[in-house]
Amino acid sequence: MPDTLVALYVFVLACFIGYYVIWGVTPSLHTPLVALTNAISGIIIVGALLVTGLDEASTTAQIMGFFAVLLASINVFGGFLVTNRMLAMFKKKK
Amino acid sequence: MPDTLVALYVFVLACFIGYYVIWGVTPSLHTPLVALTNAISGIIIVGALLVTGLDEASTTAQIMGFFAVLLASINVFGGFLVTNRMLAMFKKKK
Amino acid sequence: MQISANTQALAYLVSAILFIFALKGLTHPSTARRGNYYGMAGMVLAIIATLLGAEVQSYGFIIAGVAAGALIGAVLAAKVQMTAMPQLVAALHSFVGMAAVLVAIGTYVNRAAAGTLNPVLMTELAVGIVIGAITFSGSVIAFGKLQGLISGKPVVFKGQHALNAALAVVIIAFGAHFGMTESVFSLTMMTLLAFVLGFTLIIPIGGADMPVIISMLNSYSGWAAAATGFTLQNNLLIIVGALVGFSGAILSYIMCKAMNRSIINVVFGGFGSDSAGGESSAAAAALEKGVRSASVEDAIYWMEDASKVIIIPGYGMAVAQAQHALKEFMELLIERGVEVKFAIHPVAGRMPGHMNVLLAEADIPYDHVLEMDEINPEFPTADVALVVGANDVTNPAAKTDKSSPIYGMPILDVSKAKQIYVIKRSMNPGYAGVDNLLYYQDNCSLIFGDAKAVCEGLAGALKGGGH
Amino acid sequence: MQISANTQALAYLVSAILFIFALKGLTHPSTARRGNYYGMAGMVLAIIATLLGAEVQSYGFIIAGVAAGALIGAVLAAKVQMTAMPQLVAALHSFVGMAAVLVAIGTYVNRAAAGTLNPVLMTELAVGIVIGAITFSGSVIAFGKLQGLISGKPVVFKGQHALNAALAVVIIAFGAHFGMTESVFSLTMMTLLAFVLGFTLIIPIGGADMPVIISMLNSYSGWAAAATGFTLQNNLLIIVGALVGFSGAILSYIMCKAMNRSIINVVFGGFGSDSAGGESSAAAAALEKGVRSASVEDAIYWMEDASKVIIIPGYGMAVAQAQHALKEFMELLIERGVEVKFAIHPVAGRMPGHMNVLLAEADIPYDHVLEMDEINPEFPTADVALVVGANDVTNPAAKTDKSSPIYGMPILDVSKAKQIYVIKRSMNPGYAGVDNLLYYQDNCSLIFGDAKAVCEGLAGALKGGGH
Ligand SMILES: NC(=O)c1ccc[n+]([C@@H]2O[C@H](COP(=O)([O-])OP(=O)(O)OC[C@H]3O[C@@H](n4cnc5c(N)ncnc54)[C@H](OP(=O)(O)O)[C@@H]3O)[C@@H](O)[C@H]2O)c1
Ligand SMILES: NC(=O)c1ccc[n+]([C@@H]2O[C@H](COP(=O)([O-])OP(=O)(O)OC[C@H]3O[C@@H](n4cnc5c(N)ncnc54)[C@H](OP(=O)(O)O)[C@@H]3O)[C@@H](O)[C@H]2O)c1
Repeated sequence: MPDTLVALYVFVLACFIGYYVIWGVTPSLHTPLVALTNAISGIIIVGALLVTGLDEASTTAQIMGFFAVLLASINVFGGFLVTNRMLAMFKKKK
Repeated sequence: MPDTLVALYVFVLACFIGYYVIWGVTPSLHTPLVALTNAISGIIIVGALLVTGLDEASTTAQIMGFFAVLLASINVFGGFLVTNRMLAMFKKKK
Repeated sequence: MQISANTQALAYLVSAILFIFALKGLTHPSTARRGNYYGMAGMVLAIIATLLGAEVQSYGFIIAGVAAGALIGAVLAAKVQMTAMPQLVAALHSFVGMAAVLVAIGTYVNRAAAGTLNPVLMTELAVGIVIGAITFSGSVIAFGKLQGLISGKPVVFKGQHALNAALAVVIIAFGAHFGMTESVFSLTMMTLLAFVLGFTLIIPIGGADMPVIISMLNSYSGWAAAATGFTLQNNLLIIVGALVGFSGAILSYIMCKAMNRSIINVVFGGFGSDSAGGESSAAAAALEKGVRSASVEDAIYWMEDASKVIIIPGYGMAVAQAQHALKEFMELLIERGVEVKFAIHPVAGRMPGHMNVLLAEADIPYDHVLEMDEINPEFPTADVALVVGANDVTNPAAKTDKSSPIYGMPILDVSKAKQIYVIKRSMNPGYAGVDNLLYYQDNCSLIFGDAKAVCEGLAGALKGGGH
Repeated sequence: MQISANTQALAYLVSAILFIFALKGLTHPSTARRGNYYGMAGMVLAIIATLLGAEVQSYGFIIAGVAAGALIGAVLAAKVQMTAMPQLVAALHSFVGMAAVLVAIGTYVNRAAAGTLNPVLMTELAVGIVIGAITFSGSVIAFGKLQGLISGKPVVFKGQHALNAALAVVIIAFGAHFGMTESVFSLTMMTLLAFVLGFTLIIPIGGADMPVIISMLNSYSGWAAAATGFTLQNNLLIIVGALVGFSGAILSYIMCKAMNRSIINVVFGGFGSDSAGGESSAAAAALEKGVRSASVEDAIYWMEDASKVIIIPGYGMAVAQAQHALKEFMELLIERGVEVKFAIHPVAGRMPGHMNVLLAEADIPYDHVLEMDEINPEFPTADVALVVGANDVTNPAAKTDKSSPIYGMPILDVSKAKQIYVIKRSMNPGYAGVDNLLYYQDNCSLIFGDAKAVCEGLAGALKGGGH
């Protein structure tokens, strides 16, 4: 299969998983959910690394890549840490 | 990506979907579920068609293919029809 | 007309989506039939896309196979009794298993002729063949036990686990040899021994445990299809295989959980065999044990003016085919202003959802039929709980008696109803073979007799005008 | 060390699985933290696998970027107030959007230099840039409105829909031209106009509607990531993008459903702007309208000996930061043997799950906190329902008054409690701007004042010894 078709398969299947996994989240954790999705959407950092790390990349590309890495890292670190902070507050009755 | 890796991606993602979609089935329809999965596992017919339909297939392969097509078709027709028969019985209060 | 490989892959994707929607339809009875149609559409699309692809060039055998299969399948589907569903399911599983074996070997033959074999492919082929063969012979045995062709007793013999382990090792060895050398001899041996292994794995298991086994085999048939998908690089087969594989696995899990047993225990346990009961001295035996027995009239006396009656059907209702009589009785009660509900335990009967299908067959609306978690809080408010051929699923020992084999299994809280009537033929125990503590409660009485006969009696007495 | 493309693809698959488990962890508070750790593991794995791949050869900019980003992110996460979560989320969305734009343009620059552009790639790039740019500027506006940098009022002007439609058409035209000709001018114009479109789409929407918009932008940021995945042939990005995309979409859907509005209405409606309330003549206005007002002592009198009190927090509790005082009050009640539960409406507050986070922050155990469907059957058995700064979510007009704008929205059945006390500052309406019929019920009294002050008063009165 050509790569674009593969990507389409993966995309469609992932959509189903997204649908189910998100509906499964308990409403009381919807705010942490938003923060966690923020964190994992920082996965765009992978793209940023590929752009920046290319040996032959022009300076333009590298500077763009640098900013992309920066922004995505803020998401990654900010997102996971704030989620953790929030979740640590949820406690059961002792 | 090589085809086997693609297959692995598809398989893993499909497993998640299977997990969610099956847990979503209401317990009162577990018997129809069994019948329906019987029907759709008849999808093996696709493999049977590929074996049988090959122009250069030897007679051995074709005869094997013929039986595979036969068995898979029984699943497909038997499965869907019996599921339909069962589901038609489930009625709401009038 | 011929379609390109890309168009075909797209069609397969749409077909996979349709299958997912088919299963999703079973989320609720109101969408279930639509789901089934999605499934049919997915299948038609997949078959057409395959036939129009470049690989399929000769149609003679295909047309013959499909025509014959369609005929057999349609007849089976139309004729099968609802109570014989477990057998049908077992038979269909065996077909998938055999088809997977045939496809894998056929693929091997074709690829060998074309000279396009490779180690990865051969490994996948071997896996597909072994899973398919075990599914086939295992399902055949399950079918035989359920249909009564083979004794339902667990056939336990010494060293059987050692034998199975040895077989598995030898199969893997032949498979590896085949993978490395393309040896047709190894291929044949591997296949034959896999058939044998399916047989030796399933034959020791008692008939009553067959539902769990069938689900397990259902799961295997899915993995067999997925393995075939890997060999043919066909993503549709992989997706469907995974769906089916999970379906079987989850159903087995649910059953084991509801019986409070592990799957290992089921597969290696040699547990329970259906025991045939005799009514003869039932009442006498009951008296001896200090159990109350009651007549149809006694029961009617309590039910005709009750405000709420909960009916608990079980395996006995299925055996006696009492659901139609029960439905008539239910309608007579409702006419008299009694609120009637059905309480379904997840493993009542011998198949998941068994009771629901039988009640649906008798035209009992599904909104009268409640699952365990929904109905349990209602028992304390029920005037009468009428148990129709159910036993284990009502046994309070599961909650109170730590030494009971069913301790820990979730049960229906029947014991909390104000008055309890149990219809069964004898003092024989149910599937789990343990005494039911419910019967020794002060407010519980047994009505001895065949479930169908008693239910007809109940309906007749109500129609007769009551008291 | 360098890993092959296949190893990398395998690592990405594992990483995707970890992300799925991360989200699955949020099924229950007890597994949620573990889920977050799975997410972190997935991210670390993905980053390592990328760095070890053949494509990444130069590390200077990367190290600088990650270090700076890590610092900024960590500080933000540690400093942000729980009440400022919506702003933080909006800011983070904008970063994803911008990163997606930068990655897409950077990819274009690299590929153009290497001469490996093709029409499919260019189309994907264009889609990624447009979605990313809209996400960026839209999120910036949302941030501004929430942070109070821009007026929260809906900025509605004539012809705005026509303007947006025109912009969209022009963007598509430039995108198509870019796809066909590689024109850098078209690329630039397309990108700039997409930034403008994000701005004109979001600026008309009122501050109070921002939560829905934020979720929508969350969804966009996911699709932007997925689009980037298509351009880079990176399946991990595609999978994560789809997960995030669905998360945002489903949350928007849930909010709209719970408000009984359509997403179209939210995006094009110019609905509700937060109105600032004044306490001044509250009691007088209440009297005029025939509404009872009560003192803290009155309320304590009913609550101190109650057997069950249900507390309904709303937006007012969040604004007043009353959750800590409320927790103290709850503990005092529990000490006196009162059963206390919290009832959470899905859209209480201004963010899904808003109330839960605030109550958790105040150390209120989550098993005291019930969702609408669980708690609604309990209101008739509650002696007192204490409404703390909630309004719309308790309004019985949603059930009874067909002409009300909130008709059809599911509500908390507060009106069925025996005695009802509502804490708010004035007779001003809530978010939806409609009068609350609850306040006119005989058994309902309003306690005017800031939620925090009143809750502290309640706790103080109880500690003071009661009556
Ligand atoms: N549903 C599943 O998926 C599944 C799968 C595997 C195992 N199981 C097991 O099956 C059991 C199901 O529980 P259950 O309560 O439904 O059944 P049960 O415990 O097996 O009891 C069935 C009862 O029906 C009575 N009975 C049999 N034939 C009858 C007839 N013709 N008329 C009237 N009564 C009749 C039997 O007593 P007499 O002989 O005295 O009449 C027996 O007490 C559980 O132990 C469960 O673990 C279920
Ligand atoms: N949660 C979400 O995701 C979300 C998203 C979008 C929209 N919404 C909407 O937001 C609304 C939420 O309902 P709600 O009942 O929580 O809030 P609400 O209907 O907006 O009412 C809030 C109440 O709190 C009072 N209040 C404000 N500040 C206060 C303070 N400092 N002390 C005491 N009381 C104070 C206000 O009255 P005074 O001014 O008189 O004090 C008002 O009556 C719904 O209409 C929902 O559709 C929610």
